[in-house]
Amino acid sequence: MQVNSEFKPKIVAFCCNWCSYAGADLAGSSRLSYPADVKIIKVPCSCRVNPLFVLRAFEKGADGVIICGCHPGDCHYSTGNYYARRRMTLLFSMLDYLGIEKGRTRVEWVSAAEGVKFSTVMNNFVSKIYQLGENVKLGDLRCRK
Amino acid sequence: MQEVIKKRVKELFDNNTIVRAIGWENGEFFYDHTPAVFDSAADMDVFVYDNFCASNLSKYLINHCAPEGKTLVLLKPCDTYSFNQLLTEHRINKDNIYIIGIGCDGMVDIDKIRALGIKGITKITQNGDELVIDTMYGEKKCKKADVLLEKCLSCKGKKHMIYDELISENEDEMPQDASKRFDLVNELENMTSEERFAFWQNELSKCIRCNACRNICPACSCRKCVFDNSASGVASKANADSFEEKMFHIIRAFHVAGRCTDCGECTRVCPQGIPLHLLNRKFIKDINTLYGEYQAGETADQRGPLTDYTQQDVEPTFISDKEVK
Amino acid sequence: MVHKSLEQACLIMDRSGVDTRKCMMCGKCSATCPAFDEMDYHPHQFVKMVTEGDIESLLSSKSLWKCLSCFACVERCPRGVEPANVVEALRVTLLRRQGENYITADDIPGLLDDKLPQQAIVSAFRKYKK
Amino acid sequence: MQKIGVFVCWCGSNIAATVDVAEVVQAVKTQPGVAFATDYQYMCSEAGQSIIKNAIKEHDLTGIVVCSCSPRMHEATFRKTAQAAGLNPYMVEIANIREHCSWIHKDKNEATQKAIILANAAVAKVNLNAPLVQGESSVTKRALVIGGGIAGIQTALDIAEAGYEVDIVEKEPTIGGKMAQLDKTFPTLDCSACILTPKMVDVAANENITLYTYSEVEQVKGFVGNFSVTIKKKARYVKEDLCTGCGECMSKCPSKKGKDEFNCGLNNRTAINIPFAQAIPNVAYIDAEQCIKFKTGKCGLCEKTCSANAIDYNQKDEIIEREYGAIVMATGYEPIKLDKFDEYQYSKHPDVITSLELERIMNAAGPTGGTLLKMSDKEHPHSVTFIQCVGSRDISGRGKPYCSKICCMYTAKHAMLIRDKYPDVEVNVFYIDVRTPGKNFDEFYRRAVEEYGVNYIKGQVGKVYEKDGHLVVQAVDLIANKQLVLDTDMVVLATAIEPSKTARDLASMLTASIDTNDFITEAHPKLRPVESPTAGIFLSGVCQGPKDIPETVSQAGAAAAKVIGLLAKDKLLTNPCVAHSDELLCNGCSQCEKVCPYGAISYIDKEVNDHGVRETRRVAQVNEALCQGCGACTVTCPSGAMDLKGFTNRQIMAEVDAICK
Amino acid sequence: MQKIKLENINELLQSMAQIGKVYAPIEKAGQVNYYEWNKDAKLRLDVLNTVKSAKDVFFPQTEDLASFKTEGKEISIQAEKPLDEDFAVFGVRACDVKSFDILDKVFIEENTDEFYKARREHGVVISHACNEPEETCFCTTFGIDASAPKGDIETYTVGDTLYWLPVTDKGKEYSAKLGNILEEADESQVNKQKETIKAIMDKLPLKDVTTQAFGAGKTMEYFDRPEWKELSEACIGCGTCTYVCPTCQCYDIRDYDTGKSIERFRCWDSCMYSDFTMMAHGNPRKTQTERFRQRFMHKLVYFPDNNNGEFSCVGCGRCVAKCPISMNIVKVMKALGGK
Repeated sequence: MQVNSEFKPKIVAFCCNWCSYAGADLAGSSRLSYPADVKIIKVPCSCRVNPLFVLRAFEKGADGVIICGCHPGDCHYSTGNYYARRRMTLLFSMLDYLGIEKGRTRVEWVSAAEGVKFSTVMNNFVSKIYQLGENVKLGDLRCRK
Repeated sequence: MQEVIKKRVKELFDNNTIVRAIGWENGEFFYDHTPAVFDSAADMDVFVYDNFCASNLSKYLINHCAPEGKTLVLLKPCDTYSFNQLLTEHRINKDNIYIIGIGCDGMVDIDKIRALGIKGITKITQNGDELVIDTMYGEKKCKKADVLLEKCLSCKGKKHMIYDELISENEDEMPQDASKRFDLVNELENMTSEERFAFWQNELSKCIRCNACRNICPACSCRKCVFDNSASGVASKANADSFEEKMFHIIRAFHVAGRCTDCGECTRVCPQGIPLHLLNRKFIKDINTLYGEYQAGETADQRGPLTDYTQQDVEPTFISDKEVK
Repeated sequence: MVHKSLEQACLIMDRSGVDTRKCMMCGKCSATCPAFDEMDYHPHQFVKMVTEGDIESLLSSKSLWKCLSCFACVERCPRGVEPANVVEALRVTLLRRQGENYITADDIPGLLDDKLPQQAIVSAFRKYKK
Repeated sequence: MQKIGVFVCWCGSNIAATVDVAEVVQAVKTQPGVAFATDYQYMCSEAGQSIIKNAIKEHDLTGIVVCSCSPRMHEATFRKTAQAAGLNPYMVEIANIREHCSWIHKDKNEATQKAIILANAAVAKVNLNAPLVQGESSVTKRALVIGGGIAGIQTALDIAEAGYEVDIVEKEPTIGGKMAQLDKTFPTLDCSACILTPKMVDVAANENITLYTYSEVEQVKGFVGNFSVTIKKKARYVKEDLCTGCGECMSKCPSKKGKDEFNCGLNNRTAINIPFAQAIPNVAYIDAEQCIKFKTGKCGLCEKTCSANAIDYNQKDEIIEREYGAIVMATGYEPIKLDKFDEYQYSKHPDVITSLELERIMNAAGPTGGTLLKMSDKEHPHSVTFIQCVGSRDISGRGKPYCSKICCMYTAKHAMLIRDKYPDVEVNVFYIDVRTPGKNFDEFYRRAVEEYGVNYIKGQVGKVYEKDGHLVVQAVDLIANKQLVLDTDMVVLATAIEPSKTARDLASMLTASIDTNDFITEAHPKLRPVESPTAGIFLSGVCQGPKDIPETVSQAGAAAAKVIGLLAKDKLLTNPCVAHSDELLCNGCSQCEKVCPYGAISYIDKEVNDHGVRETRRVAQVNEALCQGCGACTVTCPSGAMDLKGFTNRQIMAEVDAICK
Repeated sequence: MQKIKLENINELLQSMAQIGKVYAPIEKAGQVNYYEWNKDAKLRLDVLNTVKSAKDVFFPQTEDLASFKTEGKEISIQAEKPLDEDFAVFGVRACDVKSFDILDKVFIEENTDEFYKARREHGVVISHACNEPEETCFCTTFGIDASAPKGDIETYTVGDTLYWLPVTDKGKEYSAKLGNILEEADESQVNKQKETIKAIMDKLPLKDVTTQAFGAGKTMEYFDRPEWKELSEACIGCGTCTYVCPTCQCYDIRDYDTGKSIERFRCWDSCMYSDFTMMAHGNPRKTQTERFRQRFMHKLVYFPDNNNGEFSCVGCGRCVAKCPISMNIVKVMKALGGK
C-alpha cells in the first residue's frame, strides 16, 4: 500500500458522554497524545449514533469513523451500547460486503478511567487509516473537488 | 384454483362478511395482471389467479383496513410473512381484515421465458411442472422451474403463517433447500473486496432512483421516507454522484434489517434489474449467524433482532478485524 | 500450577465437548461415582488433571478403564462438566495412538485366568492392538 | 440565522501555549452566523464571564460557543453565565480545545488548525440549537412499598419517620416475611422474632403507614412523582377493624387440614387462621378453599364463636386506587423447588428437609415446639448432615448459576445451635467453599468448628438413600480424597433462593428491567445500587440480589433515603435533552418503545392534520419526565420521526459536516 | 445510401468517436441504457427499448446548473456553461426520435432552456429502424413509423449489414466527416425490410389503441371520471413510469452542500411522487389518485391543449413493460376512452 506523505486523514470519533468522552478527557489531562486528525463529537450514548451519521461522515470526506462507548454492561443508560453493538456490527458487515475497506470503521469500548486505552485506540486507528489511504470508495466526489 | 377462489369470494360478498376484496385483475396481455380492489361480487368477474400474480398484496392493507366493513385479502404463503410483520408494527388492523390464504407453486418471470429465445408469446398454460407456451410462431414448452421469478427460487415453503381460511393444495410442501438461499451472498463474500466493490458499483450505478423498490416494499411503510423529507437533512431525489445511490440503498437495507421478510419484491420491480435482495439477504444472513435464526413475519409480535440484544453478542471488531480477502 | 500441556488439554476438551474449566471442585462426581474405590485417580481429579494438561498420567491410569460409563456424574454435575465424557475422550485418545495401547502382547499371559473366556482376550487384544 | 458569539479561552498557558488563540478567533469570525469572537485568559473567571455576559447583551447574541476545557468541567458554569445574561442556557456549546487538543498535541500549527475545526463544529451545532426549557412535574408525597418483609418494613419505617406517608402492600395475611419464620439470626444468635416484632408493631402504630395485607398490586400507570397504582385487597372474610385477634375462632374451627404455610407445611392449620401469634395485623383470615362453610354452605362455627362479630362470609375483593410519588420493590425471595434434585430424596423422605424447615423445627412456636425431632417418627436424631449449595452455583439448568450468599452462614448457625443444645448429635457439613465475608462472620464459622465440634467436610454429597430404615449419605472428602458412606438420621439441604415469583410481573408493570434470573436490575451496579433504571422505582432487599439481614436493612435504609430525597422535592425538573416524536412522521410501529430502557414511550391514537389530510393515527409519545435522553429510539426510528433535543440528527450531522470540510 | 457490415461496426463507431462523443445503447450489468461508447463497451443495437430512454442524452437525469463557492462569509457564483461540443447519439428508435420533438416544445419553443438547446444543436441523432417490434409497442397510435425512423441520419439493419442514410444537412455534414468507412449501397434491401416490419406491426396486439377520445379541450370530460380511483388504486407512487418515459420532462432543482460550495443541480422529478411540487401546505395533489390522474391527463389532455393537439406519448411501451404493478397508459386509454 502506498502511503502518501501529504495525506492528512479526516477522522470522526463519536464518543458517548459518560464513558468515552470522559476517557478522552483523561487522555488529555494525562497528556497522552494521539494524532490531531481525530476530531471528537460528543453524543449522549453510543446508541445515539445513527448509521446515517457514519455514512454522512464518509460522504463529506471522512477517511475513518470510530465510535466509542461504555463497556458492555456499564452503559449509563444500561442497554444503549448493546443496541449500538448490533447496529454497528451489521452496518460494518454491510460496508465490507459492498467492498469498502473494513479498517475505516471501528467500535471500541473505553471507560472514563481508560485514558491510556483511549490514546492507544486512537493511535492504532489513525495508523490504520494512514495505511488505507484516502477514502475514495464512499465519498461524494463533489466534496473532494 | 382461480374459479374456486372467485366463487368463495363472491360467497363472502353475498353473505356480507366482507365489503371489499383485494386481488388481481386481468391485464392487457396474459401476464400483466394488476392488483385490484373489488367492491362487489360482480366486480370479481375480472379476477385472475395464475402464474403471473407475483404482487405481494399485504402492503395495500395499510390503506384498506379502516373499520367500515371487512376487507378480504388474498395472500400467497410468502405474503403472509409481510402481513404478520405489518401487524407487528401496528400498521394494519387484523380485526378489519379477512385473509384467504391461497396456494402457490411459484410465479413465472416472463422475461426469463423471453430470454430462452421464445418470442411472440400469446398464451401460457401449465401442465404439471411444464409450461406450454403458445406463440405466434407455434407451440413451445419449458420447465416451470427454469423460469420462476428470482423471489420464488428461495421459497420459504407453502405454509401460510396467518389466515382466516385456506384455499391451497400444497400447504404441507416443505421449503426448498434453505442452504441455497444464501448462495449468491456467499459467492459475493468470497470475492475480494475490490471485486465486490466493482460488482456493486456496476449494479448500483444503474439505479435511477425511481423508488420502485422502496414503494413496493412492505417493510418500507414509512408515511414519509427520510429521503423524501427535506427537513431530515438527507433528502435526495437523484443520484447526482456515485455515492448517493449507495447511501440510499445501504440505509434502506438497514432500515428494513430485521424487518425484511425476504419477499423479493424489490428485485422483482427494479426496472434496472439490480439484485437488491442481495443487500437485504446479507443482513438476514448476518442476523441468522450472529444472533440466531430469525424469520421476520413468522409470527406477529416477534421482537426484531435490532430491537433486542444479548450480553454476549459479538463485538463489531469481529467484522473490522476479520481477515481481509 | 504449571500447565503440563495446554495443547493436550485443549485436544481433550475439544474431543469431549467439555469445558473442564467450568469445574468448581465440588466433588459431586466423585461422591456419586460407584467405581470410586477401584480408581487410582477419581472423577474430580480427572477433570482437574485435564485442565492442568496432565493428560499422560491419566492415559496410563487404571481409572480410565474402571469408569463404568453409568453417567451418574454427568447427571448430577452442577456445572455441566460431564466427567464421563472426559473419560470417553481420553479413552478414544489412547485408542487412536498406535503402539501405546493399554494391552500389549506381552501383558496377555499375565492376564489369563481360568474364568476368563479366551475369546474375550483375543477380541480385546485385537481391539486394543490397532 | 443565529447571531453567535465565540469565546476562546487561553486557560492561562494550558491552551494558549499550544493553540494560537488569536488565530482561532480570526478564523471563526469568518464563519456564517458568527457575530462576535474574542479571547481571554480565563473565561471561567468572573472577569471572563462578564465578557461573555456583556457580549451577549451588546451584540444581541442568540447563541454562544466557548472554546475551553472539557464541558464536563465548565459547561454548567457557562450555561449559568448565559442564563444570567438572558440567554437560554441550552444555547451554549463548548468546543473542548484543552483536553481534546492543546494538552495532547505539541505542534502549535497542528493544534491551532484542530482547535479551529472544533470551534467551527461547535458553531455549526449552535446554529441549529433551539432554546430548551426544563420541564416540571409535581410529586405526590406518598410512597408505596411492595412487600412487607424486613426490607419493606425498614424502608417504610424510615420513610414514615421522615414525615412522609407510605403504604405497604403485602400479599400474605401478615407482614414479617421470611425473617418472621427464622428462629435465630447469625452471627449474634439473637432471636429473630425478638428483633423483628418490635419493628412490625412500629409499622402498625405509625400514623404515616397504611398497611394493605393480603393484597396485590394489579396495575401501575404513570411515572416518577406521579404513579397511579391499583391494589387488589383480597377478601379475608373477616372484618379487619372488628377482629381482635383473640383466636377463639381458630380453636373452634373444625377444618384442620390446611397446610400451615408459616411452618413450611410441616403441620396443619385451621381454615380460619392467624399465621402466627405476633402477626401484624393480628387479624384472622379464612382460607375459602379449606372452609366448610364455603364448601358446603354449612358450619358457620367461627361466626357463632366470634364475640366481635368480625366474620363476614360475603366480603368481596376490594379494588383500591392510590397515587404515589415513588415505589419501592421489596418483594424478597423464595427457596427454589427441589423437584429436580431427586438424588437427595427431599420429596420422598420426611427426614430430608430444607434449612427453612429446620428453622421452624428449631423454633419454639414451630411444629415440634422447638425440639429437634425427626419428622418421620418424631424421634431424637443422633446424626444430622448438612448439604451446601443445593441448587446454587449450578449451571446445569437444575438450579441457579449464582451463589445464594446466605447459606454458608445460616448452616454454621444451625450446626452450632444443634451441637449446643444436643451435644450427643453428630453434625457433618458437606461444603464446596465456605464463604464468610462479613463482620464477625468467619469468626462465627470457626467457632462452629473449633468450639462446637461441627465436622466440615470439603466435598459434595453424591446421593442420599434409605437403607434398612435409616438414611445413608454417599459423599466425597476431597481433602482426604476418599469416598464416604455415612449413616445419618436427618439431612438438611441449604436450598438456593430465587426472587419471588411475583417479581417478573411487577417489574413489567413498573417497566423496571429484570435480569435473566428475575432479579430486578439496578440503575448502575456500583453507583446506583438501590435505584431501578426507571425513574421513581427503588429496590430494597433480595429482589435486587441475594443478601442477608444486615445488608437488606442497610439497603432498605438507602432506598428510603432515595425516596425521601425524591418526595422532599416540590417539583421535579426534567432533563430537557429528551426525545421527541414528530407525530406527522411517526408510523406508530412501536420499534422505539421496544428499545426504550425507561418505558418512556407510549402510543396514542390521535387525530392529526397532515397538511390538510385529517386522520386518526397511532403515534408515539415521549414522557419527558421518564426519558433520560439516551437516543436509542432515534436510531430505531426509520422515518426520523423520533429525534433527540439538544442532539438532533441535524445538529450531529452539522458537526460531522464541519469536521469533514 | 451507404452501408457497412455489422461485424465492422466498431470501426464505424471508432471513426464517429473521433468526431465527438457517441452515445449508444450499451449493456452494463445486464441492462441496456445510453452510455458514452468506448471500445470496451458492449453495444446492443438489437435491443428494442433501453431502460432509460434516449432523452437522457439531451435532458440528463441530473445536470449541474451553478456553483456557489463559499469563502467564510463570502459567496461567489459560478454558472455552468451550456455544452459546446458536438456529439452523436446512435441507435435511437423511431419513438424516441419523436420524443425529442415533444421535448423541444417544452424546452425550446416558449422559454428556452439553454442547456437543452445547446445539446440539441450539438447532437446528431442517428436513428435505427425496429426489425422486431414487441407486443408492448404502440407507436402507430401516435403516427410513428418504426420501420422508417426520422433523425439526422437513418439506419437500418438488414441481415448482417447496417444501412446508413443521412437525411438532414447536419446528418450529411456528419457523414462527410466519416471519410470512406461506409460504402455506397442501393435502397432495395432497406425497402424490402420496411415492408416486413410493417407486416409485423399490423399484427401487434396494441395496434388498435387509439387517441381519438382524447386531446385538447377535454379536461372537464375526463377530470372527474370515477375510473381514476379504480385505475390508481394499485399505484404505489414510484417514479418508474416517469423515469423510463421519453417524454416526461419535469425536474426538480436542488442544492448540495460540499462544505466548500453549494452545488446547484437539477434532476428528474416525478408527478407520481408524494413530494412533487411540494409547497408550504404540502403537495397540492394530496392523494395518489390525483397524482395518477395528473400524469395521464397531462399526456392525453393538457399537453395537447397547449401544443396544437400533440400528445405527450410516443407509444414506446417502456411503462407497459416496467410498471411494478402493470398499470400503464394503454390501460388508462382503454378504460377511459371506451373500449
